[in-house]
Amino acid sequence: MSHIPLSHAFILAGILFVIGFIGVIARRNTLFMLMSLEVMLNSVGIAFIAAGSAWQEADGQIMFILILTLAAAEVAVGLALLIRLQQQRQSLDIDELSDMRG
Amino acid sequence: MTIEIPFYLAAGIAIIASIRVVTGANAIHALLYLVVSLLAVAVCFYFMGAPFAAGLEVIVYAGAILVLFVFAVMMFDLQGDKDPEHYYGDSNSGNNSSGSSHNSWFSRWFGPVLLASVLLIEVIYVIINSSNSEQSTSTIVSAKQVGILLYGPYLLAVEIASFLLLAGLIAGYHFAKGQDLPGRNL
Amino acid sequence: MQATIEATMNQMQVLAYLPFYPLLSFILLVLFAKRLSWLTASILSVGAVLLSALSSAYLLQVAMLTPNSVVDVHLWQWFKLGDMAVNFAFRLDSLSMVMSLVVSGVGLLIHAYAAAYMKDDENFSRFMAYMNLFIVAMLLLVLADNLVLLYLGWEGVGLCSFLLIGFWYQDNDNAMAAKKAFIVTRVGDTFLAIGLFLLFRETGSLAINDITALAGSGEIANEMAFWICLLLVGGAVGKSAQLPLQTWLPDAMAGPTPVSALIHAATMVTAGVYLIARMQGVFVLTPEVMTIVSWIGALTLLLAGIAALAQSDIKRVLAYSTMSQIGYMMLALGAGAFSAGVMHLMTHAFFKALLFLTAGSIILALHHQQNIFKMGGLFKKLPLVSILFFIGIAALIAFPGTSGFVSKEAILAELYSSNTAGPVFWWLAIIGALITSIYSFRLLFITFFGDYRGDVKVHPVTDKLQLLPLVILALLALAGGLIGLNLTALFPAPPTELNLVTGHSDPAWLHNVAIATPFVGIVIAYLLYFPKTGQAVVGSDSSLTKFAHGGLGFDRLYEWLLVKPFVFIAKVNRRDVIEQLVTGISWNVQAWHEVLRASQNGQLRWYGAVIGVGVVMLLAILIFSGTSEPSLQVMNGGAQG
Amino acid sequence: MSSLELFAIAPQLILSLAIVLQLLLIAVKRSTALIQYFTAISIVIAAGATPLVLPAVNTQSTILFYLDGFSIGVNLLIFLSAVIVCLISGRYLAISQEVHDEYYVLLLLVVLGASLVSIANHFASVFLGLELLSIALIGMVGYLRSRTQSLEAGFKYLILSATASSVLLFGMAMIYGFSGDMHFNYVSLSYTGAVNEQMRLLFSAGSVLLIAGIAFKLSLVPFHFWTPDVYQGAPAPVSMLLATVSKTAMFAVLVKFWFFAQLYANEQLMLIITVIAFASMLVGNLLALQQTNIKRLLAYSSIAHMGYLLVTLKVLAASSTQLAWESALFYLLTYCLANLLIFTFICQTSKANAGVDNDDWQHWRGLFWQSPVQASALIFALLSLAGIPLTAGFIGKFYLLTTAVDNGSWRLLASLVAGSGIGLYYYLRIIFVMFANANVQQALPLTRLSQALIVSLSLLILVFGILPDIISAEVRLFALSNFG
Repeated sequence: MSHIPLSHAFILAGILFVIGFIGVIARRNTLFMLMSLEVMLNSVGIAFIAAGSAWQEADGQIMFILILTLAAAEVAVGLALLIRLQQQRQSLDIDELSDMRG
Repeated sequence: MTIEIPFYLAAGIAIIASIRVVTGANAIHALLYLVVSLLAVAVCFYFMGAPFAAGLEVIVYAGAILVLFVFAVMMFDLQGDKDPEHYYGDSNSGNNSSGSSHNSWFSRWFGPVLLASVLLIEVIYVIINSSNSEQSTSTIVSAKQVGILLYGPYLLAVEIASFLLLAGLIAGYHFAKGQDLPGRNL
Repeated sequence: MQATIEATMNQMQVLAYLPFYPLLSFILLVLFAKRLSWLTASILSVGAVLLSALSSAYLLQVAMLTPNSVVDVHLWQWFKLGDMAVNFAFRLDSLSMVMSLVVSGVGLLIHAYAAAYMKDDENFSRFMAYMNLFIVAMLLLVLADNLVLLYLGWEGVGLCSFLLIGFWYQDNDNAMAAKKAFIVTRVGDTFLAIGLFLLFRETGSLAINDITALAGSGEIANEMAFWICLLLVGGAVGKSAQLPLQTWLPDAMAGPTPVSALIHAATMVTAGVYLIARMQGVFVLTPEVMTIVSWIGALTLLLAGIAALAQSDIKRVLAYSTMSQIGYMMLALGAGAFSAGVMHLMTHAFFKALLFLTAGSIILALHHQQNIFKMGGLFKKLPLVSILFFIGIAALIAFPGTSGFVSKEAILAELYSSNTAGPVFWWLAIIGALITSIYSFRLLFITFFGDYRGDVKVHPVTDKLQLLPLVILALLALAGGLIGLNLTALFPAPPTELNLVTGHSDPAWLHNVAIATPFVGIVIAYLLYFPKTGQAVVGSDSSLTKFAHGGLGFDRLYEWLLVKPFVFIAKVNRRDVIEQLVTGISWNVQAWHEVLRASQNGQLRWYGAVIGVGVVMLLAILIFSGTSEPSLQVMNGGAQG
Repeated sequence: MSSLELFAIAPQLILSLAIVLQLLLIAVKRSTALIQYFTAISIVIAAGATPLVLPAVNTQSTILFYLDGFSIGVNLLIFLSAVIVCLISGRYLAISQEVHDEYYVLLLLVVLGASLVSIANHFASVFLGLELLSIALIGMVGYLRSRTQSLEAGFKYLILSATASSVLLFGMAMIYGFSGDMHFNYVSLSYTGAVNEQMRLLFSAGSVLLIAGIAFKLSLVPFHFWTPDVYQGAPAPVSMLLATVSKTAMFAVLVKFWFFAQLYANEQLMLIITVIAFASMLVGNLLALQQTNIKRLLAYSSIAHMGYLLVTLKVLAASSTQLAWESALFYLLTYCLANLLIFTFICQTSKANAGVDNDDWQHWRGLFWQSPVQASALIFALLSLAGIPLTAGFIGKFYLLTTAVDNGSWRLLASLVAGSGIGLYYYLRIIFVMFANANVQQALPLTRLSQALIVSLSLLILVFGILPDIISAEVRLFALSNFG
């Protein structure tokens, strides 16, 4: 197979991670925040796979599978919350979601 | 040398697709870009010697999780807000944020992007500085190895993962089920 | 060290129960607050303190028979950390004996007075409960066998003081003043806590006895002793209202008068003096800190005295006077005259309690009028109370024959020849004494002579329960100096190499000057302040100028060199420079609070961004601190097998 | 797996079984009271399994878990808090007719996650336990889904905690990439072994990210922003859970990672911890200063308390870890007791069907004169949080201070003392209000159960304050056994 340096894989993960992070803090639409979170989680998966391959171990892939589980659970809860929010406030704008402060 | 080119190509696609996800205006389009990004990442996995993970990425992530996403968005019309502020370019026209309107796009993205770039620079600095080794992702870790490990030492992790899914299921069910009116028995 | 004579079981039992009578009474009062009549509540609270006082008296009487006896009683092991056990244990030696007598004895009289004074208050039981709790905390403070228990008492008295100052607060009135008082004393407590832990680190123990022994045997490094003592002084300064943490005391006068008498004159504020006296074994190791203590004492006694000159509220005059007298005690401690300092602590408790309580009676008789310019001519209207007040004033200015004379002379006698003090301090103390008698007699003349200037009718004071404690206190103020304190065993002469006493031999005129000073002060005060008939009694500026003009020949010079600056200092100090500073601190805390509160804006995106900022900053710390070296030695040293 | 390994995770197995049984129970009969008692009893049984666990101390159970004395202590604390939350929830939720079976399933899932995380010493188990804890907690935070605040809090918690989890995972990946191992004990070996001098930075950076993720859950500055909003918005029993179970478990993770991976020997990380601790003490206390909402106030004060706890992380030599663990455990205990007590009171005076909880402490005006027992209990709890002597909090703080002195962390010591100074101010304000003279508008009836809970908790606080040795002997035993 190929010889992709570990650092390159990590940098790819870092870039995707940062893109996801931008999405979380810049988007006002909650749906896009959830998608950005998926991008972040996925990037972490890349990092684990890369590390696992570098050490020639399956542990990295196992962590990836576990992250996949988390992503599924999180999407389920997140979407359900979104539906409820949408029904309650007729809006997905996160900036309107600031009743509590101070 | 040439054999690594597909990896970088896929990585580039993943990055571009992810950017489109984050900056997208239409939720469905953004989700499709997310699928593209995940598929590209799956290619990367393959080239990093993890074919099993690549398969899972396609089947479970792109196949199941994102379908759930699309399903929810379309079924509950989560595109939601009809007002233009949530669309690309968007923004400020918002009722409460009253910045000058023409540079709003800039002001909206400038802060987060700046912050994130600093973060990225730091991360890359750390990674570059710490790898002089010839460590590379060269060997293939087969599905069999993964399976042996998963149902061996990591057995309990699998069990806990099932509880994690149960938690997601129950929490999701609770949020999504009908209105809780005081006094009404469900 | 001292010869410990085996204490009898009997004494130990008496000592073990001593602080717990008021505690029991406190619990009962709180539990049945609403259901107790005035009489039951009074009997309960005063009776409990009476039991404590009787116990102290019994212990004193036994101790008289066997000099230098020490009674130790170990109640239970409080907790254990590592190999250090902190016990709930009391230790009664002559110093704590004096203190517990003052606390329970003067406390008893003030309790009795308070029972009469607060009779009509709707929360009478609650008030007496707090007072009892205060006595408990104070007794724990003075009887503590170790510094943790002492700290418990220290915090306890602070808490009770806070509760009692706030007793008459209608909702948010004076909230800012309370906050200030609170913050200032906390600053001191913080120093104390850190000091205690440093001490613990140095000696590995917190038992007072061990620490004194270890300090005596040179176990504590001098460098460390310096910091420890400085921190302890910080704690003492906060509690005893000395420079620069003095500003809370005048504000504390917002509480009911018995509180001012008990807490802010007789007992709690002397806790700082007690602490230094208790830790003298460590203090003698660091003459530098002793000198600092002397300076603090001397400056406080002068500044507070000057401030007292400009006050118009009778309780505030007394509050500044308290500060100034505690300044004397500090000065004594700094000069190494521990015994004299403690002596003055005791006599001061007598006469200052007397002064506050009589002031309280006057205030009550005048329907809560506290402004001395609205008083005047009270001697004719309230003769008995006035005479009692005069006795207090006489003791305050160290009039020969009073208890104050004995103790203040004892201090002055040791200042001149002390190495950590010296002639300069002696002169400062003399000037202080002069100012003391000026402001005392200013107060006296304006309040009791001339014509009555108030607009309300004066009630005669007839309540026996109010008067009896006053009379007893007056007797103590007169004759308290005869109580011989034998503290020499406790404060042994410091090691000769430290050489606290220098060759300054006392000049022959020394004592005469000291004795004469109060009289000079009286004369000056008479010239300045005695109300002439048909002349309005007003503030101080004009009278002072008159003094400069009429009294002496070189008026101009005095005017510019002394009077103007003096008046200026008096004025400035009245507004309290440091007070501004403290207000500044609390304003700052407030401002930061507002800034941080604004950051909690409820915006999710902002919260998320801050997580990013946090990660960026932490990584930046890592990267920029990492360039030096990732020291391998530390790793290997730290790694365990 | 040997039987010893199974014994080591006995409480967790019991909890898992209980969750499965719960689901069966729901299928058979839906009754809120039934499932509530079932949940409480299962947690008690899990706690009761401790004697089974004791012989298995210092056992590695598969690669994922390692049981030591500290974990047993933390687990007991988690179970204690969870039982009280479970008992208290009954009345709080009893208002609406809905059958609250999801609530109790989620509660058990939270407890399972917390107890798993506290015995974890592998990245996979830490991550899974933590996510189980978080996902179930999200469900509980937003549980009152018709309440706008509850839903808002739930969503905020979801987004922020997922972000923090990603950061934590990224840190784990970096450490894994550096060390090739995800086991706490081994990750540092490659560090000390100097496999690769330059890779160290990656290791440190990974640790920083991991600590940041944990710090989020512990609401340490600057990751503390969610805390007040979520505490306020969540139903009161859930805030109680967040304040006690979640914090305790996460601190256990931090402690175990920190000491097993021997991060205390890394000066840079120590510097970072010092900065975080310092900022937390300061910011937490300053924010609480004028807060009138008791739930937010407790949130802010928890920021400060977690900052105080970080003091135990600075250890000069491996030999003093025992005292550090002992201190951390005791402080957590005192912190939990006080929080449980105050939240019990809040829960009992609030109702799930109201728009918000009864969380303005100005409503406690004159409480002392109306019900002295409750007010005294609250006062003990507040004094304990403030660290006044004769309450458990003082002994806890004394432990922390002693640890700080032993390890020469003077700056932390000074800020701890100063922070507690500021802290005392806002705790005393509440006590003042309770003493104030005002007729409380309405009586605050408490059930006999919560009366009993409040009284026994306040007695515990006092007993640990006056006679802490009765417990600390046990604590010492646990702590002793950890580095066996």
